[in-house]
Amino acid sequence: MDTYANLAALVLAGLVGLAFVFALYGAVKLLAPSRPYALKNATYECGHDPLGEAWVPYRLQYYAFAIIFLIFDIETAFFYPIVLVWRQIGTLALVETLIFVAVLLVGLLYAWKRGVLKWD
Amino acid sequence: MGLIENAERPNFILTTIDTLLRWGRSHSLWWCNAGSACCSLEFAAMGGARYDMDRIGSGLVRASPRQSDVLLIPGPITKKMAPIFVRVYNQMPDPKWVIAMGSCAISGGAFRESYSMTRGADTVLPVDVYVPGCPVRPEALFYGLLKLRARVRGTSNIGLAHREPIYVPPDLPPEWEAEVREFLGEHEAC
Amino acid sequence: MFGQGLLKGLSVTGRRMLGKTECDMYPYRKRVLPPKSRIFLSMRATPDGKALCNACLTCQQGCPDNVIRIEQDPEDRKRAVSFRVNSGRCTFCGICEENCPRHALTFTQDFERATFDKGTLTYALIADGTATGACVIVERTEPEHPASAEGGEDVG
Amino acid sequence: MNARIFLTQLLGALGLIVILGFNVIIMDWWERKLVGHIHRRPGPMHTGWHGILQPFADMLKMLSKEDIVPDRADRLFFWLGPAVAVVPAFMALAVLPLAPGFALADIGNGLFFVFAMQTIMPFGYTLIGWSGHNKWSLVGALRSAAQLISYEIPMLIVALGILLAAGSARLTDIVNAQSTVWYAVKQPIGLLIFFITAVAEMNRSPFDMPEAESELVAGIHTEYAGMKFGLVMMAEYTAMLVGSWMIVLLFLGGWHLWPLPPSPVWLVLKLYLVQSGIIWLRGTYLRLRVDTMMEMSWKYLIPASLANLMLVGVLATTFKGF
Repeated sequence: MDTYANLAALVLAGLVGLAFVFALYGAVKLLAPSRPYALKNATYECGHDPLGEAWVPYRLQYYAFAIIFLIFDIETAFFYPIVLVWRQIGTLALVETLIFVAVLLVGLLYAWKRGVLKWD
Repeated sequence: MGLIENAERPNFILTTIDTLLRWGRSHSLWWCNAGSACCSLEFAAMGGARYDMDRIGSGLVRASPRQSDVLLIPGPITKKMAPIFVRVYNQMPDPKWVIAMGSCAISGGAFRESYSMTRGADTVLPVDVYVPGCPVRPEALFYGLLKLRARVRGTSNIGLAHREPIYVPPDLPPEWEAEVREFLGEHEAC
Repeated sequence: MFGQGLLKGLSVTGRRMLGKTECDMYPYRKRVLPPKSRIFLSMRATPDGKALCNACLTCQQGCPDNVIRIEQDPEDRKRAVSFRVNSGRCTFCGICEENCPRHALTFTQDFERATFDKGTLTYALIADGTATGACVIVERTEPEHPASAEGGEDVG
Repeated sequence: MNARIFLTQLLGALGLIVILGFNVIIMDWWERKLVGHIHRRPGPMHTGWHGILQPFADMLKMLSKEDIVPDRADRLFFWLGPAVAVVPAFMALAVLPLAPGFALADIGNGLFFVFAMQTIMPFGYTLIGWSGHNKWSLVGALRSAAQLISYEIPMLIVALGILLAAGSARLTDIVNAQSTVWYAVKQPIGLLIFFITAVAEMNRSPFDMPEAESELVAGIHTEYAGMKFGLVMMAEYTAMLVGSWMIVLLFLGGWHLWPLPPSPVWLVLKLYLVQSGIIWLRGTYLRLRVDTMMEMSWKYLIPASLANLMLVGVLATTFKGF
């Protein structure tokens, strides 16, 4: 029961936040002048004619970072339960986490050595 | 839509809202600095500790014209730059104002006789406030800003869209130069 | 030590943050400008309200920006009918003041000239032969540089 | 679930809106004031008493400013972007307690709910930057995404150290575990790393890569005018509130101030002290370059945070009272 109430509260908070944002949009619709024309709605490129497309393919490096991020993010998800019951397990938890972190650090070092972490 | 601008005639509610909005607008005029010449430095001095335009809420110089209210022309406009200024002005959201700062922006100043200069910002843009000086003292620009604030606060916006659009976008002609010359003929007097 | 500079920066800004501000509060208090600052032109006059200008046109000819327009009286060439200054073009270089053989032109320190109308930037120091409100009535003083008062003609 | 609980929760959610609005207004004014004093100028002065009405004037101006949607922009995402940035930050506020158990939803996984919501923020920023069809804002969006995911990891790992010490992910329990000694004293390295990463997660200077004015015109919100820009600012201030609230709850003892009885007053006081500290940083430091910033996270903060976690683990295994 309590869980459901909390869940409902969170959903409600999200909806109220959304309603707040759209209420502001509505107020802008009411109060603000609106005189669109082609020159005004053109893309701003420091006063020049917009040149070409903006939605272009971008660098692969972002992808490499995303992959490493995923690895570490999942790692924290794995850590989460063991950390919560750390005191009950004791030394065993410490040894296990140390091994896990060592494996991860090897991966990070590998990426470092391959130059993935260098942003240029 | 525009509740205020498209109103047929003023009534109590509209005038109250309009007064509130005018108060808000006049107390938060954000800049778009076109930075075309040296008066820009005096403008920077106005943001500094001695004069501090942030006192009256105009302290933010936005990099993008989309978020600014006042376009500052702190110097001469070359004929080559004129279409760019016009485009930047057009891409600012309404309501918007222009301040011409210094002799070059008012009439061409020392570069008046040059083949490559427009003679003043008002040949290409609808200037609201002219601030004379060479360079303009920060206080003088501050005074111009205060005048602009007074005008923003004092001008009713009700039914403005019916009377006239705030600014008719100039069609940028291919023969830009000829257009500017035509303008110059009208403004030669002053 | 690592991070020493970061802490030093924080301490500097922290002291600034707690210290006094250095603002002039412009519209409420006005700063006394330096005595030589050149802002807007005005015409000196004799105690009985006559302009000192004798329409010699030195200032108009010396002006690099064609700011000054003087109209001479056709009968009395030593009398200006109108003396107009277009401050929208002026670069405040001060050549007119230096050139003036009678020291009739001075610069005021009145900077509050921002306007909505470009036309009002042109103002008359002399209109219809009489000095206008832009004049500053002062006692006739001895010329500071007697040498320049002699030649008068073609200095610029 | 009955109507009474529903009404209470609705009132609570509206109260959160009030907190959000109050915080944005206070911080807008306070930031300009504080940065002004760092520059030895008074900041907003003539709009109300010491410029206190300045945020209202800004708000009214933004509301009455024309709302431009560029022709080539992706209209749906252009509208949705600010909402995606504001709403998760707002939902994170719902689980942050003001007093023991006094939150809209004091859930058992509060800490991780906040982190989950903070992970949605990069989506919002990326949408904002991408949808405008502008080159500057696209670069800003990509930088923002890369920065936010990079600083997410050390933040999470440091928070794991807190979980380890507290043994619970409920935020109320974590704060109550610090009734005598704060975790700031027990895990100072953790506090340092968490503070740095929290500032980076809020996109505040010196880590404000997404809106680097000197390089990208106005960064992700180059095309955003009027109130949409105001919403982006609101998202930033709300993220700042959430981030500093997390710092206060996890490290600075929440509502506890040791010799004095616990009270929400201390929490609010600490909250605004931390936010003032962040503004102080903004007034002091220069913006980091994008490559140094990324390398700082991956090469220094992540190994340091892992070392911190292991240190806390060793200490917790050795000393029972830690």
